[in-house]
Amino acid sequence: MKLAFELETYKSEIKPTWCPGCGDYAVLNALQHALTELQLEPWNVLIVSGIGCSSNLPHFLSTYGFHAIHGRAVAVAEGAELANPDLHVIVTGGDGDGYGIGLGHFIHAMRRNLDLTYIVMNNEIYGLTTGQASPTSEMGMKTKSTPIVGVIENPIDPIALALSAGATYVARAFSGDVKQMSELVARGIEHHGFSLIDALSPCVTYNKINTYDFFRKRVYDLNKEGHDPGDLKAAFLKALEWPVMQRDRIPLGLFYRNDKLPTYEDLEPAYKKGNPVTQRLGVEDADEILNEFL
Amino acid sequence: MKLAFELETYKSEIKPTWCPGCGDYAVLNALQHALTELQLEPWNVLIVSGIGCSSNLPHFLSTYGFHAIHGRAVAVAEGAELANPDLHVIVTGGDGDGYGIGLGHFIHAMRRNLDLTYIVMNNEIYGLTTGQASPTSEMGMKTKSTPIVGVIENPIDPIALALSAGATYVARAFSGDVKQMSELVARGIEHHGFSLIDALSPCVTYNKINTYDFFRKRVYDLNKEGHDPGDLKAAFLKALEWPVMQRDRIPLGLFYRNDKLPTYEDLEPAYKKGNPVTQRLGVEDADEILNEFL
Amino acid sequence: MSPHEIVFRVGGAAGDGVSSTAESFAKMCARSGLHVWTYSSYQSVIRGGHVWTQVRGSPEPVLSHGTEPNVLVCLNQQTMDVHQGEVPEGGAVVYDSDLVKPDPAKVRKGARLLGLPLRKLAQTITPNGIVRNTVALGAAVRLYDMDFAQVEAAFKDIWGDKKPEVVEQNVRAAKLGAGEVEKAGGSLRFGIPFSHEPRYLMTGNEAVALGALAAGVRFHAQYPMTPASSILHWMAAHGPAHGVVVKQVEDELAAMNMAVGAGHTGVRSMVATSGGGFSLMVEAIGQAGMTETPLVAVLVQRGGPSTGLPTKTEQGDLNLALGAGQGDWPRGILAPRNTKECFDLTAKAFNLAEIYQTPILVMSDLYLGEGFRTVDRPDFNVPIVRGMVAADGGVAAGRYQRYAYTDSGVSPRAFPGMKGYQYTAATDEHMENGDLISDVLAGLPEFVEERRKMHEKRMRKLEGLRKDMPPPELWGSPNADLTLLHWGSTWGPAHEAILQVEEKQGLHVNSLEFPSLFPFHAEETLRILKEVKRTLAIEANYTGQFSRLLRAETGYKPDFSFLKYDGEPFTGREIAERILEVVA
Amino acid sequence: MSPHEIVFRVGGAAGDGVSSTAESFAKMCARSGLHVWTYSSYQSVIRGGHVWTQVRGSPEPVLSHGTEPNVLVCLNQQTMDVHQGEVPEGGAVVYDSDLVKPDPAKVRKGARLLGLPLRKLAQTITPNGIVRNTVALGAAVRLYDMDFAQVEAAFKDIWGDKKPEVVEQNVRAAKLGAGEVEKAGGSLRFGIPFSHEPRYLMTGNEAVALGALAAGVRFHAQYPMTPASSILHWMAAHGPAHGVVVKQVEDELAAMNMAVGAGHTGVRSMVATSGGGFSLMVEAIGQAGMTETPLVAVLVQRGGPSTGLPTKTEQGDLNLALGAGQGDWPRGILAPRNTKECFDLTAKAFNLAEIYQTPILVMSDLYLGEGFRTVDRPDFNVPIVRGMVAADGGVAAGRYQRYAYTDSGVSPRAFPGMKGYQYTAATDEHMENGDLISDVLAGLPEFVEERRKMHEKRMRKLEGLRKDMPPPELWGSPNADLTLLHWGSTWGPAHEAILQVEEKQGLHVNSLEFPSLFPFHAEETLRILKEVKRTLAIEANYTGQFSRLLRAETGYKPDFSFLKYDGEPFTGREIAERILEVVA
Ligand SMILES: Cc1ncc(C[n+]2csc(CCOP(=O)(O)OP(=O)(O)O)c2C)c(N)n1
Ligand SMILES: Cc1ncc(C[n+]2csc(CCOP(=O)(O)OP(=O)(O)O)c2C)c(N)n1
Ligand code: SF4
Ligand code: SF4
Ligand SMILES: [Mg+2]
Ligand SMILES: [Mg+2]
Repeated sequence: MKLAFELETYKSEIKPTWCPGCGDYAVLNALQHALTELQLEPWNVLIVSGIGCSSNLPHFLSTYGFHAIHGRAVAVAEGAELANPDLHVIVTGGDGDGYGIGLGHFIHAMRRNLDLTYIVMNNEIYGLTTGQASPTSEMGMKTKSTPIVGVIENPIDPIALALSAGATYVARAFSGDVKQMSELVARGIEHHGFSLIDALSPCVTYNKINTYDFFRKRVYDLNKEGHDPGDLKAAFLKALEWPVMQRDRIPLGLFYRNDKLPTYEDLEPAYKKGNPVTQRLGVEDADEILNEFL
Repeated sequence: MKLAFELETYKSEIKPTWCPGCGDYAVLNALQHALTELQLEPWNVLIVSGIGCSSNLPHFLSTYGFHAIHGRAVAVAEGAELANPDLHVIVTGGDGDGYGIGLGHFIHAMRRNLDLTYIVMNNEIYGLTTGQASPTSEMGMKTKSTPIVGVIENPIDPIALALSAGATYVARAFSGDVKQMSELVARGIEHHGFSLIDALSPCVTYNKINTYDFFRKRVYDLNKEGHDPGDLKAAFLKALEWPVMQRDRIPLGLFYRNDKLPTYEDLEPAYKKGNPVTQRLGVEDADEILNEFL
Repeated sequence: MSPHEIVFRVGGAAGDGVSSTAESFAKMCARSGLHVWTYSSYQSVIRGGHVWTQVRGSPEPVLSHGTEPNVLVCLNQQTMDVHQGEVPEGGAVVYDSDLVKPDPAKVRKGARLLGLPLRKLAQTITPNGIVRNTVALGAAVRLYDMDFAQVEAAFKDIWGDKKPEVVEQNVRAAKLGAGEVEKAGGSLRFGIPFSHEPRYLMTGNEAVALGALAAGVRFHAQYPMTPASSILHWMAAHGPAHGVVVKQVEDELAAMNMAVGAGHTGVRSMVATSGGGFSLMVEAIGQAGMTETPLVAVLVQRGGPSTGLPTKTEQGDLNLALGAGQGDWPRGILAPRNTKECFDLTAKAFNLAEIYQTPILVMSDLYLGEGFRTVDRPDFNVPIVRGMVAADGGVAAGRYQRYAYTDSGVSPRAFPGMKGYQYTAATDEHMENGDLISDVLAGLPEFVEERRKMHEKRMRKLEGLRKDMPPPELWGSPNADLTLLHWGSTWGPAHEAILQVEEKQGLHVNSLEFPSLFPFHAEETLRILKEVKRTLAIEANYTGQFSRLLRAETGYKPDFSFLKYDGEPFTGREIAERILEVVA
Repeated sequence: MSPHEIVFRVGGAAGDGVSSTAESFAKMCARSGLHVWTYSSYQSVIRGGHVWTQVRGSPEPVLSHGTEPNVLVCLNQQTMDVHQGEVPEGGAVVYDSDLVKPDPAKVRKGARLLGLPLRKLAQTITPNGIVRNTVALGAAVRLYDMDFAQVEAAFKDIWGDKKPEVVEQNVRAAKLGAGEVEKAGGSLRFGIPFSHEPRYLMTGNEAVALGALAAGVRFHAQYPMTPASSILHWMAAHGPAHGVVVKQVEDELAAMNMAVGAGHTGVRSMVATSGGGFSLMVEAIGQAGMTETPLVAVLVQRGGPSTGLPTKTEQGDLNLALGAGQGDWPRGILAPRNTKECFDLTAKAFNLAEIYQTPILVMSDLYLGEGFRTVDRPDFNVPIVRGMVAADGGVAAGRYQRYAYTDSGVSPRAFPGMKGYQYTAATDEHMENGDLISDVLAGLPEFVEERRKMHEKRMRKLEGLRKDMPPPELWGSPNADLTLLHWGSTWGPAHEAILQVEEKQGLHVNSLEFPSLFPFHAEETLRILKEVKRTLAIEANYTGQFSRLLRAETGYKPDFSFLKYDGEPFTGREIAERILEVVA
């Protein structure tokens, strides 16, 4: 069967500007595969990003894109999704963007269970600003901004936060395994509700600790080890494994999925009048509105 | 034994301006008791708050206070604590202030494990702005800003977030039990590291659902039921009980405490030169600094 | 001297129901055919403190809430202490005689003292005495000789069919109060003519919300903040039925960024806040300027700086609005002068935002935003102009140029969902097709040129925008000795002062007013200013922010100024006094 | 014509090590006793794109990075394509002959083409050829007849004792390059006199950090953002050893709020950012104004609007700085013109912040902040004036009045920890003792008065502050035909242009410059402007933000303007051209 949209269809004219070897290539690739698998019409997909190396991603796709300001991608995406719930809105960006400056929006969006997919290219460093500590940088890591004793803050545990905040699809992928990643992304896009994919995506230029090798030695597929994504409590315990409890084994895969909860869109009363983008403007019943003021 | 500082010592000239019956009176009271128990010198205590009914609290104490802007109390407090680690810095404020607009600072502060105590007067409503939904408002709750179908977002679970973020002292108290609250607050202040006390503090004016009665019917002391605050995983499971899992039983008490981790202050290299506030200004060794530029 | 108008003031502590009592009374006045204007003085606390509301009602159009109350209701002692000396001869002071004592030395001669056991009377109706204020209200109604039918109608309106017993209790309570007046001298015999042709009564904030609804707003994001909160409240209650997604979000950063996302998809999108919240929107509104995203931002000013005086009025956020966002980007600033303009200019803002694909600010303030005023029936039939949109349904030939260079600076928009127009909007500097200049091209000679052209394209929009913004307006006699310069809510008291000095002192004063502030109509303003004699700038802020803008744009410096920054709105009387000082 | 100065340009892709090569070269120049000025053109990407850095070195003081390079090093083809035509007669184009091909038609007559197999040569030293750029560097050193001792010294400085093998490899690589030059015609024989008295070389950002350190900063909070990041980097590496708590925090809101908290406790506190980050500080800086908390905010401008041109220069954030924060509050804005002033004015800012207990902004830009310049040895012995502090160790008699009314508007500060001075600082309007006006008292007659007094007290500080801010300075011949008006980093190119038109065209041009922008020295400026003939305002932004400020403050409108907004810094040459246009 010939596909309506080939992988190539989703590529833009622009060649990615990332450093050779950057983990973000794999994320782009995985996303393209997921879009191809789902056969989404490129004009009905909106990719929203913040600012960072990773946040350049929308330019490399042939979908619609919004390359917003640093840390606000999720909020911009929420606005777009609420205004036009028929779009497939996907948020992409970095760990600094999403777990650092954007942390508040990230958590509030999850508790809304909006039908968004958020892929965080987590390289545990600030890439575009040339190598400062990020909220996921490991304790002790020396960077341009922590040159003396290294990082002295506990890293963010995005999986645990997402579970605490009410995300209904929570996964972790690794740029070393595009196949698993595109599978997790595709299921995330399909999922009815907020899906987070924490994508471990090495920065080959500024993070000499959390390299491909570092991850290859440590990752394992939690689903293959029998984790049940329907079990929220088990998901929490898995979330704590890394980086909270230890540094040796890093679970990848689907931590949690719950399809039974209503999304924000399901509950929003305004949609009774249809998709806001396609509604006729103007007011039909001015009298009814104005009578209140008499 | 005569105390150096009586309860009265900690009271300011200003009578609290809260509505009669407001839960915040109990929090003020508990805090005064805790200060009295610990015999902290009022001039070495700095209470930082944001904006909200609850955030008026510093004015009612005879300590130093900083009544900051909405949502930024934690950040202001971090600056004060870092600049003068000899102060006892206590943050007080509302659920909107801390878990809503201030959520990012809240979580980042906890992952730093700064030696701060944060008391959130959680009334599940915006009091000062006359009754809009707060991030802890229950699903379905009708407020001025959610008048049609009620709140359609999952409430924040501050305990789970705090545990995910690395807070090392996490407790919940209730304005209906000042004794327990002042005990939890006192231990929190003593605790070496970040302590959160989520204080359920009914707003008698705008929240007609989460009343004293509502809580009285549901709260129980988790420590009396055998919960071990040393067990992080168990703490998580307790955290999820309410508001994530059910609405019937609300655990109060100490969820988690870990005294073994270093605080931010323990790790900060600048303190080798002493407390920044008392250091001599100016530079001793200009040559050493300048040689780098030759 | 009978005043022929109502100036009703009720005061008590927060929680005493002062403002709802006053609102009911205002509604009764409007239903009786009067022109109404209210002002509420309150504080940033939920219980306690001293709050009062004044309702002015007149058969003639009114321009301010007036000064001396001819009926004052004191629900507590503090109200008596603070206000008792203000009631003029012929007026009345109604008070709860069980709680409150007047000081006869302070009450003016000829003002009637009317102590009523309000709570006890109320308790004859409901044991908790909750209708206490209504007893006082009934007294006022009787004092002014108002028709009781309006009382009943107003209560029905407020509680509706759902609570007939409450309506009935209140009507009875009002009658009790009226009866007491009867016993104690009857009405004040002002002889106010009531037409009983009901007028529309609303706040500036409600008018803004209505204007937005009329213009087809479909997304509204807000975080509560005094004095903008009632926009959210009204929208949340009424918007969804009209298909408007209304969201209280986590903070003002989210509100603005969500509005940008919504605007990007093609809906009419809006935020509302006060200065503190707007401060948090500063980065994101620049993002809208750069991505050429239309949206409307309503900024209802209050007393600053910082948290300041949350419940008081000021016009101190103009510098903030002018400077919001790093770098230069094209913005429009509208400043409604009155309730009607809150409706009209908000509706207009949506058109301008979409025509010029850039954020339009609507700046009002607490006095205008929260005060109730009667207005003519707003015309919902506002023109809806959506600006240039790429051939809908068609497919772009070659790559779509979202930011195509045009003479007007405006390029046809496409919305996500339109097949063949895919592009990425970016806050980095970009080319016509949206591709970045900043990432690998910045600094190369041809892209230095590209940047210049794109920046000029964006900024060129200001020329068209200026032409479409309402120009300055000279109001009053053409050959005046003095011209007042002002903006926003000062309109009412300024006009009142002009009429007053004309009537009383025979002075000719007019006023030059600015329903739009940016882009500034410099030429037009200068042309007008060349014709006027002397000028007095009137602003509710310390540094004269508008006067600075005027001078920056035209070089013109007002001869005199009257700056007020104590949180209270201007009154016609004090402006008149300042006029006299200046022309003396 | 031998130029007697070095204008060295090296270009390649991001990741090619262009800027570190240029930095090493700049260091060698400075060590050789030259005055140095660099400019780096780069993009917002980590690998790829086209980046180049120019290093100008001269025995005479320099005022810009110059224009045409007399040695150009091309590490890739694009550099050749873009720059080959710029090397004048007598200069040389060095390039990697295995990768890069010149276009003889584009290379100017008399420019020497020096193709070297850079990578291959480098691979003779290390297999990965990592020292490739150093080979080219060595060639340049030889072309300019520089002393090889400085090369070795510079490398030792950079890699220190820790990596002697790296130093040794680089020295060998440089010698290889020099040897190749020898074979191909030897040096360019510019005859530049090298004094070998080393000069201090630093960026404006480093000078800011040094100034802060000298002034006793003890808390620095920052979130990385180009072009301000290097302040954080320097501070993080050097601050803690001097007792400075240096924190990269979660966002700029946190940075400013933490700085407020730190300033409140009595330490000297600071933030640094660029326009986008400053936009996020807008609410919190107003908080510092209201609570009267001293702090220093460094704003290093880049190309806007929004994310804009992150790696390009602009002076487009003045409106933002002037309007930051709702309402009126007293702020000071300093604008260093050069590297020395980055040090001096930052140090001064701390004194002003503490004397006036309010935030002081230091505004610089990418060109000044990131460019390396030689300076005289900064004098760390800066005066430290901490302003009024409540009797330390004593106990306040009665309740301490943190915000006591004073003529200067400044009230004695107390710090948490001082016994007996406890008070609560509040962002709500407050009384002398810090108690709130806003919560139960606002609107009561005596508190309307109190508010007015407190607001006036705060704003009164501007008078003293103005006197203490550096006044405008008229530079150049007293009776000029044209006066340039400018601020910030335009200083260098403007002076260069003035000297140029004086020398070449015999024109008399001077310049009026503004090391402080707010509070504005209106009287002094007008006094000077009355004496000058015609004026040309030069600004790196679209709308002439400084000219607007000037006009708002004085009514004066410059006769001509030269606005540049393409992200590139002004060059002396283009200013000179504009001068000629204007006086023609
Ligand atoms: C308000 C604001 N602050 C700072 C910046 C500068 N900045 C750009 S990208 C970035 C961080 C990038 O890190 P991350 O989000 O992890 O993305 P990465 O480059 O690692 O993919 C920062 C701090 C900005 N653009 N805006
Ligand atoms: C930036 C900003 N946005 C909004 C406000 C208005 N505001 C003041 S208090 C408050 C919320 C209060 O709720 P909470 O923090 O829960 O405190 P409570 O009054 O319930 O104790 C809001 C939204 C503000 N002061 N500043
Ligand atoms: S700097 Fe790091 S994150 Fe950025 S493109 Fe290069 S490898 Fe990727
Ligand atoms: S409104 Fe609610 S939170 Fe505020 S003082 Fe009253 S009871 Fe307390
Ligand atoms: Mg990153
Ligand atoms: Mg609350």
